[in-house]
Amino acid sequence: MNLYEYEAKRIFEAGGIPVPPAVRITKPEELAKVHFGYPLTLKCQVMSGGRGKAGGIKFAKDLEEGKALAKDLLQLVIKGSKTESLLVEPMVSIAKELYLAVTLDRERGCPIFIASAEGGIEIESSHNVLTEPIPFPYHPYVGRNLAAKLGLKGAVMAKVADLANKLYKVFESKDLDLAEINPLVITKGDDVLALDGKIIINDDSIGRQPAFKGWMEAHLVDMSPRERRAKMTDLNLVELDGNIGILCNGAGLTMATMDMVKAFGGQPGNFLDAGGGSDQKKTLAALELVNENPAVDVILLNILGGITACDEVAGALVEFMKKYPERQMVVRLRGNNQDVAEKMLAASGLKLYPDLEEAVKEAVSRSKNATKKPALAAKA
Amino acid sequence: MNLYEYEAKRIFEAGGIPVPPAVRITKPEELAKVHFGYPLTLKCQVMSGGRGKAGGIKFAKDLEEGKALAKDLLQLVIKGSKTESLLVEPMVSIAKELYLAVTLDRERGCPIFIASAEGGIEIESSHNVLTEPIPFPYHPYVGRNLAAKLGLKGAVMAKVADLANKLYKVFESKDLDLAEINPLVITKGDDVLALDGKIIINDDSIGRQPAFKGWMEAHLVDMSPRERRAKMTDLNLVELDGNIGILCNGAGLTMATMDMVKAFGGQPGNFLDAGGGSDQKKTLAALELVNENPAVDVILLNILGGITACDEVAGALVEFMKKYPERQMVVRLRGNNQDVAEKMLAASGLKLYPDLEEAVKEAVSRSKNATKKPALAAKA
Amino acid sequence: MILVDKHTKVVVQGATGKMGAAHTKRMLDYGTNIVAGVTPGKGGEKIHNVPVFDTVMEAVKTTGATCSVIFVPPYLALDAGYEALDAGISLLVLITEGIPPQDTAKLAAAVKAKGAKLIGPNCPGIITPGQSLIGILPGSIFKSGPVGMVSKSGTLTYEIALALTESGYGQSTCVGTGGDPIKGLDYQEVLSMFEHDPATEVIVMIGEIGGNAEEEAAAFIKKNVKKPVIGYIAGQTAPPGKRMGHAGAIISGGKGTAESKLEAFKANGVRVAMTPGEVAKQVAEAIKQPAKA
Amino acid sequence: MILVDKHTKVVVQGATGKMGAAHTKRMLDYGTNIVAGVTPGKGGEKIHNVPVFDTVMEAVKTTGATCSVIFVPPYLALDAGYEALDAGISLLVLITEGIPPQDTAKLAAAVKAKGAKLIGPNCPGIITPGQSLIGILPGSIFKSGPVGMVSKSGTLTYEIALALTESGYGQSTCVGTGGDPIKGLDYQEVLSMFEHDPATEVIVMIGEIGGNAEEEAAAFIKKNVKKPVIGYIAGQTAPPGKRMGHAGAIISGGKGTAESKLEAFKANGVRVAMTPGEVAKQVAEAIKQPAKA
Repeated sequence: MNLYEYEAKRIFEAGGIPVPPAVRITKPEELAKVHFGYPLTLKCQVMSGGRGKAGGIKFAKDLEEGKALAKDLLQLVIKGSKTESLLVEPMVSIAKELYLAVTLDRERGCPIFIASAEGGIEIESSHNVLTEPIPFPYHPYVGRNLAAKLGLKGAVMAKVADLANKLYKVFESKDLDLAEINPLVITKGDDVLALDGKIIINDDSIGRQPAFKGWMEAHLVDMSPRERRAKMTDLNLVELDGNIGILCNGAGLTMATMDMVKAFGGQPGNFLDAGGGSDQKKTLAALELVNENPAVDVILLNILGGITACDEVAGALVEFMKKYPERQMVVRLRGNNQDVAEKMLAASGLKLYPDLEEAVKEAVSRSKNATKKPALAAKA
Repeated sequence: MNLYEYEAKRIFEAGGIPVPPAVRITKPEELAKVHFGYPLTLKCQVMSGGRGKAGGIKFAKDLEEGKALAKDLLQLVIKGSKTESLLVEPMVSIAKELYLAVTLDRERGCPIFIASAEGGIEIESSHNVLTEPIPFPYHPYVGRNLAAKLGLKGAVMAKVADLANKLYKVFESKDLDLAEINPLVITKGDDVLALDGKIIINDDSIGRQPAFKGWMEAHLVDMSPRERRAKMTDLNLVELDGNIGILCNGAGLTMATMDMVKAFGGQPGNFLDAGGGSDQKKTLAALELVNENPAVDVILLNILGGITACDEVAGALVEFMKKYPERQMVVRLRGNNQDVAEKMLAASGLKLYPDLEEAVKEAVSRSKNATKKPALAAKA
Repeated sequence: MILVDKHTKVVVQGATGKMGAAHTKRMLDYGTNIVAGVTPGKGGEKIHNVPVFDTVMEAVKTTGATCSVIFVPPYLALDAGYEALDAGISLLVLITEGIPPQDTAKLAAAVKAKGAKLIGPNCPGIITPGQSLIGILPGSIFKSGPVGMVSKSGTLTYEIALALTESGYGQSTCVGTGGDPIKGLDYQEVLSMFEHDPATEVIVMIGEIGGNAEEEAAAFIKKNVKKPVIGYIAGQTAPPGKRMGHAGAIISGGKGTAESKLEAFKANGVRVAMTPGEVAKQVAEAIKQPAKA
Repeated sequence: MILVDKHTKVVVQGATGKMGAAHTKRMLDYGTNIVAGVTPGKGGEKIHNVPVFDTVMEAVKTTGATCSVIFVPPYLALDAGYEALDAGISLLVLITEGIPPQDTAKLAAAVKAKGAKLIGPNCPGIITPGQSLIGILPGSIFKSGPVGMVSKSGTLTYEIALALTESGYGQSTCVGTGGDPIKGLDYQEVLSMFEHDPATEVIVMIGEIGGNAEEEAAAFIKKNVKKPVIGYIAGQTAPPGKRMGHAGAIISGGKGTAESKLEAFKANGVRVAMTPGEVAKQVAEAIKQPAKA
């Protein structure tokens, strides 16, 4: 779950990391409640990156200019993301900008600091990037080593070390995937300050992070309404632009099925991984989700039951087909309890394709013959 | 620092460990504010052990009996310790008593659980005592292993495991030397409950335990007023019953000097270790402390300066002798800056004994000749 | 075969839970040497006739188990893993999905420090066909033979194993390493074991988008693996920036694409299969002998 | 000699503090090979002409130091210890007094896991006379010779070393293990090193009341030490239940008495000295050769 800058900074602040004073506004008039002097920085609160280049950050020398800028900024859409609000901060006199982040490193299999003496830039394109593995249990000297490696000296070195230690504490205690400060600013008065912040909360950890419970739905801004609904019911849906609705159990198999559809000339309308062990109810919900997509002409259901029981899937299918008898379905159903499932489906007249390639070919072929959309009216 | 039972239980409770409801009273009338029914348990709050055997725990069937018992108990002195207050709790229906403690083990060099399926007894005299080393970082399974080794089963096993985990967290987070529950009670309803508790806070850690700051003085109840004063000024004083006041730097040397005084037929009036690195001011305070003891006839000062500088000690001596010119002093002063110290003391006419044995013999001999106390009147 | 055989003594952590109980039954039916279950507070009970202990320590002491398969809920998995490890278990098979990755990182580090092995989390487990099934794989799909399989994905592994089995090619051992970005055993370790396993003639390596484990494995293969390796990558048509089911399956910042992985395969002598069905054909070619029906 | 000699490269953690600076000077004057100081935020400065670094990592990288003597405040000592250890320091000499013992337990465990050595805390340090003084011992009292000394106490060690030196018996190495109940190196480890040290002919072991380390050491000596050992115990007349200066020096529950330790000495062939002065006499007898003036 991605957080907005203003949320990330609130969390940083609670963790003892210095951030500039700030006021969040959703209307230009609210600029009046700003309690620090001009010039001000106005920053669009959006999830997407590249905000600065897209004109999402402006400076105002007085209230009048501020209001005019705020009005424009609040309507700005950056890379498809609507501006949620503006974060208003005083302008900071910058002596130096750094980059500092904590994240999990896939290759090393542990958390790492990513740091650079060049901040305010895209870290991917930066040179002189340090990546330092973080030991467990954590010790404060790790922050000092990092600050020293960044070439910092004296009081600033100690302050950045302390800030790095606090950043890791936030990362660990809040179960983050990413805690990023970019830029981390050293002011002309030798203070350190998190001028911009990004936090990604690990989705699997929200259940043990009471502070973030209920935040998810409002933060899925880069998803379609259906994708969001799927996510909230623990289904993995990615909407695509074809007309074959793909529903499988297991991420790898779903991807492979999608790849094969494409390889055999079809166009996937979605990726839907119902996950392992889905029961009748969840499978039905998944079918409904695919069915709802008006672009979908054919549903390709591919289940290879390990942890998923075929009879549970068959139960969902029976229910679904009763409700939507005209829906084009290509079904492949193998694995645990396959025999029971086959018996359950025998009466429906639904043809089962034991071979994946045949099933995919059939779905592609039907998708091409679908000259018009089938009626979606439910029977019940 | 030893805590009273009621304090220990408050800390346990804050750590999620179940304790009985309780009210603390210092006057019999306060029994009226007890909010749970009779029969009640009344327990003397004293530092010393063996409270039960000494009659410090009584049961009252009604308010009237309770008041009469409270009056007596509040005046009870147990092994020299005055009763500070009474802790009043409802009587608990006990199915089983256990012993559970966390402490640091000198031999293993790590924290250990001490546990026994026989509680409510002196653990030193108990058989079937488990001692389990505690790994760092800590993991909850450690508590489960312990509960299983105690032979517990089912829900009780899980509850004791959970309690053990919480007890360790309290031990670690509060920097304790000992966290003891004796007895840990399993009620007839299969609840677990800390019926009596003991906590020793590590003295060296109080500086980082804001909750305990300022507690020390009120808790030094097993010390003489002078010992308490020494402790509060970071000096290690133990009062003894002889007439030679011993003052050294370093615990081992002070003990050795004390042993030698005794071996050569003298009687130590105190053990005072001024610690390593004491400056003039601290040394003077230490001298004053020894001087105050009316039983002391001779002061034996033995300094072997490593971290302690002899000139600092000499400075204190000059000041002290100006104030108390008639005080009998035997001084041995060797080590760092010895030459400077000797020059400083040359004018005073004080004889220095370079050899420890000679110094001790001289002090013993003078202590025997001291037929009456020297005048203690200060000059200044 | 590698890692497990019919002698491997297995304890099931979380054996009395819904999932744990169901799969304990399946594993027993397959013939796996399940010697104990562990559920705190249920010591002394039995599950499918297997004795249940309160702690792994007791289970190991009593049964001599060396492998644990873990079915506990995600937030209890780290503690369960530490428990197994400190009780002397040398192979941990962690099935649980949804474990916070920082927990996995801690467990993986502890496993490494102890010289033990961790498969998973979020994985189907491991099977040496005909001998031992440890996890949630559907046993009927597999049969004994010369193909060693290693895969990030569960159901995709079944798909490919099924194709192999139906083409007459059985498997020496199949290891599902799991779909999380942070995990225990990685490709290299498993590939190395297969390379040294006399029962394995051909290796099938199944990858997916996200990360660069496949690229690293390909470089490793060039250097260290003489046996033929067939590689397959799922997510060839996945859009960037979207998480494709697995926590680790995401193309971000232009990295972790199927193209990159397939190119690494080709550059390092790994034979590429573009569909699950093609894997069986490639295996047949690699073995260069008629498939046994 | 054991543990340190003139080649031992030493870094001083907390070198710019009051105590650190004073003892850096004294150690340098003694001839100790101090190669670096460490104080976070003071990197680039010099103290008594020794370069100061911000981190031990940098100090080790630049100077090749293998030993660190630590003067930081008590609540920072655990972190300083971990820092030294993870920077590759193999001998930590922890002078600081008043460290919470749970911190010491954690550090000692980490030191052990890394195969390094910890002397202290709350200790005077270590000296190999004429070669290297690491800590706060007064160098002038010691001289080179055949007596290995190991002690819990600082000033008492000086007292006895002085008596030895004045009687003509110099020391191979003196190790002050510290007066805390939880500590790094214990008697056994040091005794074992002296037993194998060609420069050591006689061993002096100085104990005090509290704990049972002396009893364990005595049993160890009987089994493992062939060289003569002279034992001394401080606190023979200490009252029970009172902490005698050192955190560890307390007789509690009837345990840790001087009697118990002295009996253990006698029962295990350790020669007992009842006063510091007697130690020198016992050493003379043990060496059975005229003392060199």
